[in-house]
Amino acid sequence: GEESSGGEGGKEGGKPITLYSPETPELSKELAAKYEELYGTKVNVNYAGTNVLVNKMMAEKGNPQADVWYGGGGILPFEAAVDKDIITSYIPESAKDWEVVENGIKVKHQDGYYVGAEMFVLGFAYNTELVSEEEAPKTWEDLLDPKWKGKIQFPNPAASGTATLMVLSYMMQHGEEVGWEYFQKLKDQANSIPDSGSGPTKGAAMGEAHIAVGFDFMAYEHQANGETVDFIVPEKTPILVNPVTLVKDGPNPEGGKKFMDFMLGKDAQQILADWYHIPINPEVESKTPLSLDKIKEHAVDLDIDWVNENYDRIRDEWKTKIQ
Amino acid sequence: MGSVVVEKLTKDFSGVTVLQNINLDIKEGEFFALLGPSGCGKTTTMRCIAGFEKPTSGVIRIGEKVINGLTPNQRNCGMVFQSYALFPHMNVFDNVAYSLNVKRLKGSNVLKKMATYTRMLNSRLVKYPKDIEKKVRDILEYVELTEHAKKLTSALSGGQQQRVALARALVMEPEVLLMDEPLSNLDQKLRHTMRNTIRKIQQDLKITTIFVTHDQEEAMSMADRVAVMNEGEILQIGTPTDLYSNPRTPFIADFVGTSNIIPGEMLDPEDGLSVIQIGNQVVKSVSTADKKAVQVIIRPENINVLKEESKEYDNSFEGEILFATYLGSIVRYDIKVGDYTLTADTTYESGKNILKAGTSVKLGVSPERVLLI
Amino acid sequence: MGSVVVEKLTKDFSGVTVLQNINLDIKEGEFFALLGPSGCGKTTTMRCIAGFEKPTSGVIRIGEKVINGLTPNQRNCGMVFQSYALFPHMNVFDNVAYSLNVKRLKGSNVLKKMATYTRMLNSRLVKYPKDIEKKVRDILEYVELTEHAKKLTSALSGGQQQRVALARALVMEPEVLLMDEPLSNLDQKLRHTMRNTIRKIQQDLKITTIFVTHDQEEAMSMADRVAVMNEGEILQIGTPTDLYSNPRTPFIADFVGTSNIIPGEMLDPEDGLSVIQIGNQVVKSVSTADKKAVQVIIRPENINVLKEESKEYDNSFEGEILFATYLGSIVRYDIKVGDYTLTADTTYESGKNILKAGTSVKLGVSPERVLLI
Amino acid sequence: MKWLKRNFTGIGIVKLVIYAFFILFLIIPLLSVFLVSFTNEPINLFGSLISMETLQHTVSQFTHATVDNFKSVFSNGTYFSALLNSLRLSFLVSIIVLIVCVPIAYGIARTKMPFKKTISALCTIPLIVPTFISAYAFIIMFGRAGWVTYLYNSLGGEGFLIDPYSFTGIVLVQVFFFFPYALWPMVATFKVSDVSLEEASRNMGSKSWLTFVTVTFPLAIPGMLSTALVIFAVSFSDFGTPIILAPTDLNLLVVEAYREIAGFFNWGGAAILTVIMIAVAGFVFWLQNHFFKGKDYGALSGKPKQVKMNDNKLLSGSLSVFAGFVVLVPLLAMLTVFMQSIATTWGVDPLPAGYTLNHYKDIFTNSLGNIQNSIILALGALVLSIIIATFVSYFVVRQNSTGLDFMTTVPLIVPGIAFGIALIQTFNTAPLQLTGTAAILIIAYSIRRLPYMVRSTVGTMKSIKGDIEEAAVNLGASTLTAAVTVIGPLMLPGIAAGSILVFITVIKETSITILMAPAEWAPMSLAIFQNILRAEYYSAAAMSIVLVVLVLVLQAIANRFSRKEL
Ligand SMILES: Nc1ncnc2c1ncn2[C@@H]1O[C@H](COP(=O)(O)OP(=O)(O)OP(=O)(O)O)[C@@H](O)[C@H]1O
Ligand SMILES: Nc1ncnc2c1ncn2[C@@H]1O[C@H](COP(=O)(O)OP(=O)(O)OP(=O)(O)O)[C@@H](O)[C@H]1O
Ligand SMILES: [Fe+3]
Ligand SMILES: [Mg+2]
Ligand SMILES: [Mg+2]
Repeated sequence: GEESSGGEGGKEGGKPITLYSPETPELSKELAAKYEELYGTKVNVNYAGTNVLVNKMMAEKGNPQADVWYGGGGILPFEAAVDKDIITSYIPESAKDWEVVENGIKVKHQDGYYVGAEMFVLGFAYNTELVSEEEAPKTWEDLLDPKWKGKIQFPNPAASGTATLMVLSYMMQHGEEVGWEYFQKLKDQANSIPDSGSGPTKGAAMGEAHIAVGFDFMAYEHQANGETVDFIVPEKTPILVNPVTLVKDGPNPEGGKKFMDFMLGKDAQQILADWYHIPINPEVESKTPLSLDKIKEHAVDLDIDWVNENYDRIRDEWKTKIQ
Repeated sequence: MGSVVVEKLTKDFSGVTVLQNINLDIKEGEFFALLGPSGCGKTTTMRCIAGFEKPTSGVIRIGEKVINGLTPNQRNCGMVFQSYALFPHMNVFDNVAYSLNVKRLKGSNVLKKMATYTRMLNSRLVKYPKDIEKKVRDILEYVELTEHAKKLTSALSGGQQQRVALARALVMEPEVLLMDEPLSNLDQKLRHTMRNTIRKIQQDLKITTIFVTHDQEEAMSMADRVAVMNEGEILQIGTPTDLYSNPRTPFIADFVGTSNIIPGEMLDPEDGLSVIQIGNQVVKSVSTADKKAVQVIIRPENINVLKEESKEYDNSFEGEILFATYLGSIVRYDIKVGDYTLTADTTYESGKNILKAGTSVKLGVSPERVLLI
Repeated sequence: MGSVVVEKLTKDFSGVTVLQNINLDIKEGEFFALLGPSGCGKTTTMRCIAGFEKPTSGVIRIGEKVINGLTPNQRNCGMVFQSYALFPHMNVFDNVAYSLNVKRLKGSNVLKKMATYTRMLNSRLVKYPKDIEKKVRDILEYVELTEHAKKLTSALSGGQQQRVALARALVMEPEVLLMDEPLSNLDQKLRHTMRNTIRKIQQDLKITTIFVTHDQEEAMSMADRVAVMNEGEILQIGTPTDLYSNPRTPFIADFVGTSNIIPGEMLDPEDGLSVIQIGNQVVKSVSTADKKAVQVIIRPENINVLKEESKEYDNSFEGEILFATYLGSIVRYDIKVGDYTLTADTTYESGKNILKAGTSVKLGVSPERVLLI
Repeated sequence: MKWLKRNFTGIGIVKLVIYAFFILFLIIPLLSVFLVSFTNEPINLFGSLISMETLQHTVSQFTHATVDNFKSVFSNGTYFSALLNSLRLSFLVSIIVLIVCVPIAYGIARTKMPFKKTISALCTIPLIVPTFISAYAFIIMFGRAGWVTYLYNSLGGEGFLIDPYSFTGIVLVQVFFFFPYALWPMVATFKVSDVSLEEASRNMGSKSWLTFVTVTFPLAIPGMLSTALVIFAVSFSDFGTPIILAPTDLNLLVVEAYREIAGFFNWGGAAILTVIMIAVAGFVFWLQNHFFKGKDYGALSGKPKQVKMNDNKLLSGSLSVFAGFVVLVPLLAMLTVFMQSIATTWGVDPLPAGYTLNHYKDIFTNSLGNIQNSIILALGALVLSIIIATFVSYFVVRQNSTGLDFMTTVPLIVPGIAFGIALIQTFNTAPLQLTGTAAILIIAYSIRRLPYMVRSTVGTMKSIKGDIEEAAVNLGASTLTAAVTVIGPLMLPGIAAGSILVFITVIKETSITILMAPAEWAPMSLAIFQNILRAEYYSAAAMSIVLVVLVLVLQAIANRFSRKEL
């Protein structure tokens, strides 16, 4: 090991920080560059899918390589990571006084294992060449309208955390029996149920689907690239924070903490906003039509404990119940 | 029908001429041998006839038909390959039955065709019909391989493999049969049996046969006519006795059986016999030549090795044994006569001693046995 | 050093016994021939000595050393394979130089090793050292392949390929040289040259040599001793003359040169000669046997075909020509005598007619030429 | 003692080294993942060897081991149907691929087919494209808004020409994009066959096609089956295609395994599924060995024969047309990918909305280092696999080392992510801390892609008769020298075929790369993956095109080089 050598960090230069991030590589790179510019410490970014990164951290448990982990399409992987014993608690100063749940949205872990850096809204992306804004569905029930038959894509709950979230939140609100009925119908509406969370939105952009279930930023990023997609926030829908956290026994914990502080600061939040994410810091303005204020009344109350308890069961039942 | 005519055949391999102006006229049902030193182009000639090499120029006809343009399978030439070319994925029986299977594919009904295909791919799935079975069995018996019928060819000895190759070509009863040293790996006993077998089948079916052998005894005993080749050219074509008695060049004389070849000079004839000066001796011969510088050719078996002078022979020399080689039924002596070394063969008689090197002997040769070229 | 001793060698192939209790004791520098019909186990014996087949039981020694456990490359046995086994990716020169390259790999320094390796992979990259170059050139000249040195082996004729195989084994000057029908694809002229070449190299280097041939003339003329095999067993070992004159069994008599073998019954001796009843005739012989039912063996060349009765011979029969075969220097007759068909060889004299089938002849055989087994 | 003596020859040592290599880098890591299926937690095997603490931890992990995972997997009916679906898919794909490849391989190896060079070059392209890119390209062509569908509909067709989101769709993508895995080894097999056998058949009256069916083809069967195994495994373990194209009612085993591990971090379940997959591979492997035991025909004999090209115009012409048709689909897909790479966006319309070269500019400003890394890593893996594969096929064919044969086949079927995790888990700590080095990356690549090479070289090796090697040994060469100087060069066609496969698949490898590539060694495939990750399909497409061009250029260089040398 190389733990013995190296400084305390924080000063000019200092021991480099390793960031694991599944978010857009360019975005993560920008964050790292900004940090280096401000504090002079090098930040090594490792990107891969959330799943890969979590698996990697699990495999590295004997000798962890990462200090900070940012992002994962919402809090679910982080909740799981607490059980896997690969992350540890740290809450930056600026988030010390946050409630655990604000406006029905869990913004940090009760024991401080993670803290939200931005907001994700689960909603509908639609291809603007195929669907007008008026026609577009406004509620989850609208998706069952026969006119969308064969024109919808949503991610596969047997594979994607985003999709499991959709299923769980619906069940929490309407009960399981109604829920299974709903999803059986929804499944019959779909023309494809890809494994990846971003797949459906991509499908809508390509014209393969009229309507796709996905997070807000996916649609807005495509839109910024010039694709003909837009996003609808359903009437009641799950809204989640995308957290940042400290890796357990990382090589440079001090650096990691400082980086987390930085993530909630204005500089980092501005970068997130520039990438069409909804910043958690209200002082920073979003680039998308959405902002914390505008979306909070859409949020359904999510009982994260219930989610954690029932996650595996619902997923397994999905595989058997939905044909 | 089955005559083979080769006209002005020439073959180059990337610029090097391997065959030059080959002309053959092989009659229907004839047994024709190609004889020549290693690398002279025998195999290449055969391969041109069989259609595996494209002649650089020249015409090949079977019967009346020019076959230059035909593919090998349209020529109906059976061939025994010098390298055997046995199918390693088939057992002996299947190898031999191959051509019979192929024949069965022609014109028969679809069901039969399917069955034959399947059999060719895996003979355990579809049985052989009686007639094929019988034919193959018979030919295997001829070549003494009955007990090896079910073996893969890789589990056979060299000679056994060669016999499979032979059987495979014989069983197809082709119009023209080409055999490239088909007996080279067999022992003498088996060679004799095989020669008879081949001869018998060939005569029964009147197959025009071209045969390459390195063994002039074989060529002499089997062939109706023999062509002697050297360096891509045909030197002489004739019946065996013809070639043996009247070789056109010393090369042929030497190649068709061992010969003593000595340059000499013609003197005036005496008593109707030619007289030739060799060194400081003279030799008489019944044959004549119309030039002065001649080659005198005497076969080893025509030199009689005697203990004492004999009046019986018109030609008589003194010599000294240099070396004796025991060849089974004969003993071959190298004998120094004047400046030359002659080879003489004598019948070996068990009990009698072989003459030791250094022994002085008398040699007698009758003028009928002295050839001039 | 170089003697080869084989004791109680047995070899099975998946249960089938191919060699049975083979015992050989080959002296250092001896030239030893294995003779036997196709499939009798000659190649297998060789392969056991070379180390390519594991004997089922038995001991093999070279010099004093038991070599059963050694890998083939530790045995220093050169081998000419019946299948040639040329390296198809190398040209003639590289094929022949292979063993010299390998030798160079041993003990030399790393740089040299690297160079040699590279040369073995691609001889155009690293030049041959002078000594290897010379050795290979010399041996190629011996086998008359100098002009083909740069050809790929696939561009050679069958006989040329065989000569490459021969050169490749000779050049390594091994302790023991194993040759499996090394001359079978060569014409008679070349065979003679090659025999002398092999003999010369073998005697110069005193290489113990084991030689398989299908040609008893070859075995007889080259070998110091010959072993006759049949069906996986050794029947007799002896010098060539020994085998020819005193074959232990009719099989051997027949195999080592053609023989007439006739069953007969011993009568009482007369004038110190054995008398044997065959059908309604009697034959006299100088040899004796201590049983009643005997095999009478007469070589074809010892049967004299006469136009008229001759007092010269103690044994004299009447016969009728059935068939005549012209074999170059001799004419072979199949002759009907009583119930038997005998084979007789006579020297062919050009000009004289070959006797026609149906001709009545007298046969004379001297008692010294009649063998009893 | 005797054993030591027997094996302590040059070749014996090589064999030991190869065994050690596989045990260390394949068996132990996989074993440790398998153990996870009982403990549900990562295990540190090597660490336990040097540290008491780790050892105690490991022991306590084992005391808490359960078989719950097994119970839940085997009681879950979906896995059984997933297994059946996977088998159905792989068998179908293998058979179609064999049928498609035989004529093309024969055409390339043995005829003077027109456009041979072009077709050969085009036949490597499908391999270079990452599966998800090809699957997306397929959607862009045949999807609802695809241009082929558009053409088809404007010609009066209804709905899809081919439904990409179906079993058929998956089969087609796999066939058209995986066939080169079988093609190149098959070409090698045809190249070394003995022509005089075909001549013998022709001579006995067979037409050329009959000769092909009854002689050429059966002789190539051992080599062909060896490669069919590759196709089977590649199809069986491919998840890129089904994850994008599989209809919801079609569950496949790999996809399930991938979901277990990637979606739910359920190593236990994934480990069991991996074991099942290995068992299936083992069964197919056994099947192949069982039916073709002792059928190594050794066509290339010690009586050398020249390979002659078939110049029958009709035959080579139609082969050329057929091959052209087969490469047409991947070619159009590539064209689609190319269009995508120069598109600003590409939505519902049959053509992109606008055109730009910015994606390429990005690559050349940002990713040149990645290209360089890719080449170095791939070359490293290539050299390692050539060396190992040559010896492995030698041991397999000449010494009947079935164990080694199977061991080198296993990586085909182990999902990349599972193998990557296994390696990290095993080599993340002292005494063998190798993660984060280029070395382990190269080793991982080699092991993972070695099977392609081994299958190909085993096929070629089987057609070389034993007498040639015996002659070398008889001339004094050690088995090792004989293997290097005689067998090696004769296997060149097989090695060349394997090299194409190894090099290309290493260059496009992602699953291990993502897990194990250290930042300073990040290769091209990682960059493509990241682009996909950020939904930058257009850049990913551009990168794929760059990759294709790169491989084609390298291949052309290699061809020229080898033609001069050999
Ligand atoms: N691998 C094998 N499996 C089974 N039988 C075999 C195998 N190799 C050889 N045989 C058999 O063993 C016997 C002896 O073979 P061997 O090659 O030694 O004969 P040979 O005396 O060299 O004959 P030839 O003069 O024809 O070359 C033959 O009958 C052959 O069929
Ligand atoms: N493909 C080829 N390329 C170049 N030269 C060749 C090729 N094939 C044969 N030759 C040469 O052509 C000549 C004649 O070869 P061919 O095989 O016809 O000889 P052969 O008379 O059958 O000899 P053998 O009795 O030794 O079999 C030889 O010198 C040989 O080296
Ligand atoms: Fe002979
Ligand atoms: Mg020849
Ligand atoms: Mg033999």
